[in-house]
Amino acid sequence: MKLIIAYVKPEKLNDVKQALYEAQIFNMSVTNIVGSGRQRGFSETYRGVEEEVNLLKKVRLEIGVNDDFVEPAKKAIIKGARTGQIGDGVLFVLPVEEALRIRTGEGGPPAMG
Amino acid sequence: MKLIIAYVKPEKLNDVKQALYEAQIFNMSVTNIVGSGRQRGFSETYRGVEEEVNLLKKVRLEIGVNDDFVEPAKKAIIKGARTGQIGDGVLFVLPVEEALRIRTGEGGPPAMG
Amino acid sequence: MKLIIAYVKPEKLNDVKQALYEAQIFNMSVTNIVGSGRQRGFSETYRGVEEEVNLLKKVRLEIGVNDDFVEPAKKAIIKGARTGQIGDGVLFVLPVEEALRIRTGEGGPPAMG
Amino acid sequence: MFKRITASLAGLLVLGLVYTLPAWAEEAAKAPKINSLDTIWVLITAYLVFFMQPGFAMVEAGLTRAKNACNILAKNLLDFCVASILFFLVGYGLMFGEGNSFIGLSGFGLSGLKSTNLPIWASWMFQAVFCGTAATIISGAMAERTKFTSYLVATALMTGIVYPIIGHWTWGGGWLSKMGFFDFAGSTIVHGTGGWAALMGTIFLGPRIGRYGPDGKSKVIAGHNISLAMLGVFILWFGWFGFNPGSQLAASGTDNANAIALITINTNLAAAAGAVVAMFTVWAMFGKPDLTMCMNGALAGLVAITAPCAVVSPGAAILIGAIGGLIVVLGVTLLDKIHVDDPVGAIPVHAFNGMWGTISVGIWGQKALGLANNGLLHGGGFQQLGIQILGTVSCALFAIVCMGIVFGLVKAILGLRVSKEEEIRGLDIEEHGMEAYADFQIFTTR
Amino acid sequence: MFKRITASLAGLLVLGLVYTLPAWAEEAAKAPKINSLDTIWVLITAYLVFFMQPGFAMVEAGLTRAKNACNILAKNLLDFCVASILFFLVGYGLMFGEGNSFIGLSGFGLSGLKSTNLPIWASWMFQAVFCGTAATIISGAMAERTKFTSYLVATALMTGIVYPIIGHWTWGGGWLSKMGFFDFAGSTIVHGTGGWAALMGTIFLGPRIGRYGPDGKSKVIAGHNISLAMLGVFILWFGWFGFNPGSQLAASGTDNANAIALITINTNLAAAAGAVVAMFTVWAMFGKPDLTMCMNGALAGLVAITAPCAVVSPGAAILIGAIGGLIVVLGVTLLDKIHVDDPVGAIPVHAFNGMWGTISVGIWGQKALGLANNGLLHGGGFQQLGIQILGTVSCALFAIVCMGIVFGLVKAILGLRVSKEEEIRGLDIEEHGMEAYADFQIFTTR
Amino acid sequence: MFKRITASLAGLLVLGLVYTLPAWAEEAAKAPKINSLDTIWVLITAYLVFFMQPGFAMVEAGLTRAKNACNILAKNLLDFCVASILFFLVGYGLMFGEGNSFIGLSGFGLSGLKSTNLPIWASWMFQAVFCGTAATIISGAMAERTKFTSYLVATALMTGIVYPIIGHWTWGGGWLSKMGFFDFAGSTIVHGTGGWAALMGTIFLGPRIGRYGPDGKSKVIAGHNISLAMLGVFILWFGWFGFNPGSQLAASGTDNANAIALITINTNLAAAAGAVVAMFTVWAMFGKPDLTMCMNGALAGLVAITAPCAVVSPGAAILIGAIGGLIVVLGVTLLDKIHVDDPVGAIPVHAFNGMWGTISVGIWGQKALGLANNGLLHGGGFQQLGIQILGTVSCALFAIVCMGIVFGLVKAILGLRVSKEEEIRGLDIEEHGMEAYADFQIFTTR
Ligand SMILES: Nc1ncnc2c1ncn2[C@@H]1O[C@H](COP(=O)(O)OP(=O)(O)O)[C@@H](O)[C@H]1O
Ligand SMILES: Nc1ncnc2c1ncn2[C@@H]1O[C@H](COP(=O)(O)OP(=O)(O)O)[C@@H](O)[C@H]1O
Ligand SMILES: Nc1ncnc2c1ncn2[C@@H]1O[C@H](COP(=O)(O)OP(=O)(O)O)[C@@H](O)[C@H]1O
Repeated sequence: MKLIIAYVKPEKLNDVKQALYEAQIFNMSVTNIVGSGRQRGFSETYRGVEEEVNLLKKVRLEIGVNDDFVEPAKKAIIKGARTGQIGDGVLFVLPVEEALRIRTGEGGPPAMG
Repeated sequence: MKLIIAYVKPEKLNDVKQALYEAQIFNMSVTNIVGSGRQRGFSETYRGVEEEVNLLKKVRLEIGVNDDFVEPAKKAIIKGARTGQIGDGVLFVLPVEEALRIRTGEGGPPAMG
Repeated sequence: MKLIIAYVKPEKLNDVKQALYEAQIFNMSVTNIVGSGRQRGFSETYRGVEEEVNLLKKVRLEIGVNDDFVEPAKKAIIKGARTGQIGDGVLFVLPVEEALRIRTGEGGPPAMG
Repeated sequence: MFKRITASLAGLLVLGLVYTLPAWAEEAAKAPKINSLDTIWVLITAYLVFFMQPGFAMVEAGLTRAKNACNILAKNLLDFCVASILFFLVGYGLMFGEGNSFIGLSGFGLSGLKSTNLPIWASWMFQAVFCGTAATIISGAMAERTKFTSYLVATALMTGIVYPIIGHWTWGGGWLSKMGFFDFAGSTIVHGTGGWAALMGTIFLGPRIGRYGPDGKSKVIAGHNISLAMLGVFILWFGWFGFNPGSQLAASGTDNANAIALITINTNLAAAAGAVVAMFTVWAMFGKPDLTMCMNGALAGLVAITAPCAVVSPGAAILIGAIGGLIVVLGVTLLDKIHVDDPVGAIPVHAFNGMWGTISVGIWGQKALGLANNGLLHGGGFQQLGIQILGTVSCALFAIVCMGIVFGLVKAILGLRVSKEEEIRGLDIEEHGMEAYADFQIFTTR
Repeated sequence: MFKRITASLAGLLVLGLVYTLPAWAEEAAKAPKINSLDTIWVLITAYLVFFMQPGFAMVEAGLTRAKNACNILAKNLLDFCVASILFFLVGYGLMFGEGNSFIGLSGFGLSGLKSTNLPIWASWMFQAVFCGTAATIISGAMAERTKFTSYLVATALMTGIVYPIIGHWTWGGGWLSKMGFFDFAGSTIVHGTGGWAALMGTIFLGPRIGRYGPDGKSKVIAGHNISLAMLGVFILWFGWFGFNPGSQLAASGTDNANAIALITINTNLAAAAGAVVAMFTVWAMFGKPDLTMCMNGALAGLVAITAPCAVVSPGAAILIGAIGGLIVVLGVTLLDKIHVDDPVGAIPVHAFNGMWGTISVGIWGQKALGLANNGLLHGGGFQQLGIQILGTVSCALFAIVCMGIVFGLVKAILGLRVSKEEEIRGLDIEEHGMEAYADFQIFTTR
Repeated sequence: MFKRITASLAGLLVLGLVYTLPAWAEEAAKAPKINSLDTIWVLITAYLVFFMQPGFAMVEAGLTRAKNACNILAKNLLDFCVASILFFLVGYGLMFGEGNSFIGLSGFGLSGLKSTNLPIWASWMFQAVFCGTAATIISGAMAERTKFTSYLVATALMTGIVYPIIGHWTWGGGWLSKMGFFDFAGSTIVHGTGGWAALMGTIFLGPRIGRYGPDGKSKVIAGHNISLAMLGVFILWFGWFGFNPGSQLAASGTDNANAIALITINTNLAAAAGAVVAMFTVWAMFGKPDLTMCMNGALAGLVAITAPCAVVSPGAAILIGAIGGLIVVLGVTLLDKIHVDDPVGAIPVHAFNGMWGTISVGIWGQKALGLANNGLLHGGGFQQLGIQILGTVSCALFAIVCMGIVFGLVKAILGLRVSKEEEIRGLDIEEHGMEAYADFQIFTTR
């Protein structure tokens, strides 16, 4: 059981979702975030004052998958999110010790069916 | 030391909080998320165009607990969040290698007092 | 490869960012959260009804770093976030099994350059 | 559902045509003593009163939750539209047509009604926006849990029948006017009727989920957009300069000029006093100057001065408004105690202060300003005061009974309240299939 | 870019001075039969029409995405400013100056124009806000993807040249007025012109990214602030009480008083009917009462009644508005089918209903109310109807052709549309370097 | 705190009563040459000026942060309420009562004041809303860090004493009017007073935390709701059609009709020019057309034309407004350089342009339009120009000194500024115990 965390461009969210669905992965959680990475920000001028905005809007996906789904998930995310331009983001795979479906209480792999 | 991540229905947040307090767990972090899982979404029609909304509003809890608190925490979350209907959500337990209280710098279990 | 999760006071975000930059750490993701911990909340009265607000606005940082960057990162966060007053927050270090830069597909440490 | 309504609507439109052609014919023909100055005064003030609609809409939307915003806005738009059409076809006739001292029975679709110093169309317009105001008051108190269709049906009955009858009693030359009951711009007739109807609706509905804990302790359900609510209050205040001064229904000549000027200053001072006193009251009672209570205070002052504005001095206006500000804060707290859940404070503002304002005529009213008898403090004794109390109480009772029946029937036939799930998810998605703030991240934990 | 514009602007200001000193001189001298009552009526209604600007701004901003809010607001502010100045220097002369039956050719900067029952300044003000309205209609349909400078240039050409010419044909004593074409307050002249220009702009632009899937299926791009949009609609309705009744351009005397009162009631009833019918239509077609469609319905009713408001009965007004409400819902669906992406429904509201309203004059218009001939249903046969159709079609064609050229040129020279990246990130950051809601967490996934 | 205030308030209300009964008595009795047309004109325009209150409220709230929205709204509501009551009890007497050429000393509570062509109540109402405007200007510049009670006390002193005295000098027949100083609708008297008071307040307060980095570099603190701010600007523009044309205080007769029409067109053109020039200026200086600067530009044009609107030609109005638009952008930048933190630009808009507008009377003013002497460009030489400069400078100095004392005292006794913690968390929670946008996820990292 793993937890995949991916940061992608907001406008790519739908493509990523699509790609994941095609890979038979339907369960995920999405958060609005701001992030800084290689991509440099943009500068706003407000009432004559200039400022460099270096935290850009991104979307964070969290996907808990059984070990055999890790590779397909990664592929799907890359397929959906990659533009080749700076700012595409990164993904992390974290170990999960236990998973539980609240409604049923069932645990372990099936939880993520 | 573990990090429990749970996704629950927004309207159940208060019950979960209550249940956690009763289990002597007072520290937590809560995030607004949208998620997709077993629960199917609803369809909006806006100006004659219909669309299936399949990312539903959920709440994400993050609770760092000492190992002996994991079971009570899980029980509390299930107690507070379960409605028995689809959409109740899931929880994950992740290993934490180190924990640190910023104010005091103290680490390890006590950090989560 | 580790993932550092830190919860800090919103108004300290800039200081933390500054401290991290000085430590040559430029990549991070930031989320708006509400949290409860040692710090007690405040009470609102709205139209004559009083209520205790115990989920306070905090900011959550997520930083994926190579193992040799963990210590500098922790130091930087503490340097930037500590006020010595209750509510300064906590940080967790989680193990990361794999990291991947979506744009290039390159994985492992370099991913976090 | 809508099928039936559409059908009836079609009929209604045809009628509209039938009715009004003759009506117009008569008009264009003769309209002797029409006064242009009076006409533009009444039309412009009618426009200002119309503008109170967005005022109510913004206050009600702002003081409720984001997930129900579209729904409350839709109610505010559609109830005015329905009221306009019904008041044209039926209401105006019941209110001002020839009839008995209880109800008017002619002039439907304005046919056969004569012009006065104003073209009949102008008189209708001014009365129509008043009717719309009475209707809109209800939506706020019943916000966040009422079925859209049920609400529309209830307001249709209220604006088509109940309000016109109450109006007829005083402004249509009915029994209250014969008694010398004085309600200049409608503290009782417009605001009271709306407010008491709102009370009945709220009782039939019950409180919103989560408003009162299992232990009965009240919980905060904060409004989602105080900026909009504040804007709404200012718009209402602005519109009230149409509501009260316009009710003089004339502007030409020294007396009318003096009257509308006095009414204007009284209206403004009462509102100001209401807001200030409400602020200090809530500050004293709960430790902080709650802005939403200050808003209610200004509105309370405005509602209170609506009946007496033409027959009291500015000093009295300050007092009447100030007491209104006190009443509204205590009223909100009282309703909360007895678990009547009125999200926007419509009942204390319109019902309680409508009554207070009407009664205050009997206290500070002045014969020299055109009242039948002097008020209590001007040595007129209790006569006018008695009439005022009788009048406002009878109107309140009639509104309570009629709307009780209306809401009872609607509840029985259509159901008044949305399901628990709809209420939790929000009426916007369930009833309208849309969200008010699609781009914003909203908390739905409440 | 702005350098060149600044330069021309400087020139323009000086001209402004030159032009108007003589102009004023003449004025102050003689202004015989000026009527004060008419003057304040026209000025106050002009103020109400001005207030329609924020109405449009709130509707257009509310029905589009948060990331483009500053941009659409800036367009609404600046197009009115540019229109005001150009209409003063050039437009008014082209529209009302001495000339031939196609165009006016004197009175630039108002120099040499005479006062009527109104001071020339008052006449200008009333016409200027109408011109501003025509301009502002476009921005909504072209929202979320149009370059700021290109938009300003296009509106400058439209308000400075195209609109005044069309206006001259009817209100300036041109060929259409000679034919007996009747467009009381501008269903065709103001709303039609704006609406058809909007259509051309939208076609030249193409739909927003993501509005239509690869499969051609339409996708929802929901507005970001329905509360603001609702406020905007109410403001527009309020402003329309200036737009239509003010167009009588007089208030003194029984006939004028009757007229403005009739116009007022017709305007209100048509709007109400439009909203109600639109609600039931969308309810029937798509299962839920979409609030944004109800809003469009009210506006449709208002646009439709703008031409006939003075010459039809209130019953007819209800029908005209009701049909308008139907047209707007069908229109929105139709445009969606043919992939014309009009985020706010400006084209169905202003173009389609502008045409419908103008034609309806030929159906329900009444000679007794001042129309040249009776309409079809009043036994006048097809004569007036024919003229109406001819007039509205010719104006539409002229607007389509001219604005087609304008947008074509602008596209060729400056480019009409922002880059894909700008559109995705939002025009606020790219074009104005700022965000509308800095403190709020916004979804940018759409 | 509030205990004491409540007490004094109680007294005040009783006084209100005492004062005005006689006052009214006199009135109702005789009011010879009252003119109805003038009365409705002044009342309606007074309503429009009142409506500027929400205009200011929306601009100030929109251009500051969400965490302080309730607080700024509360200040805008309450300062008007307090101003209304004090201006009734004290202010109007000091401004227009019999007295010396420095101050009026009778007519408190309006007792003993006579009607003119307007009922005394109408005159009061018109002046009261002007007083409210002057008060409200301050809150914007002092936003996001000023204690609520301290603010209320300061505005009470300003509206009760300082403003009426300055007003008396010119409009109350004081020494400046004797000198021939001309400030038609109050560029100096209303906007200057408010603007200079704002400057003092801002200086006494110091900048917001985080506005200037340790290195002294300015940081962006963006407004939280540009849509609301834009709405506010449009509302202000709309209200200005009451502010300037209403200041003619009459509408009957050809001359008045001409005057109010000329004032209207001048007001509109100056605002338009101000916005356009501000846009190009900021565009040239900082690379992008900052919408908030365009807004300030429109307001700058309006403030600038307020003094000369009745005595200059439309061409001159365009120039005056255009220069105003330039001044406001430079002014904002200048204040930023010297670290005077004015979140909404109130000082450049009202103080700088108030002065500019007053001076411009001496440049483009025309004797033929009723000015004492021709302005510089009309061959009148420097006389009027000199008087204008003297007048506006003396008023500015007086305002600066008085408000300096007021803010100094308030700071010493009550403290002007909230604590660092309150400021960081936001004034809404600390001062009012509530949030403006409970349902929205807000960034509090700034
Ligand atoms: N080490 C990291 N820890 C946390 N988030 C990161 C990290 N690296 C990148 N991100 C997230 O990914 C987003 C894109 O990263 P960026 O470096 O700009 O993309 P790219 O790698 O394609 O240049 C960042 O805005 C941030 O939100
Ligand atoms: N594998 C997963 N990874 C991440 N989030 C998940 C996962 N499964 C469920 N969730 C979260 O839990 C929420 C509820 O899941 P759902 O399957 O609808 O509940 P249930 O299991 O009761 O049917 C989802 O909306 C999503 O936010
Ligand atoms: N065990 C925990 N799990 C998750 N989040 C936590 C935990 N402890 C603290 N937090 C986060 O840190 C924030 C600050 O914690 P708090 O205890 O108030 O700080 P301090 O430790 O300085 O008193 C909390 O609001 C919460 O968001």
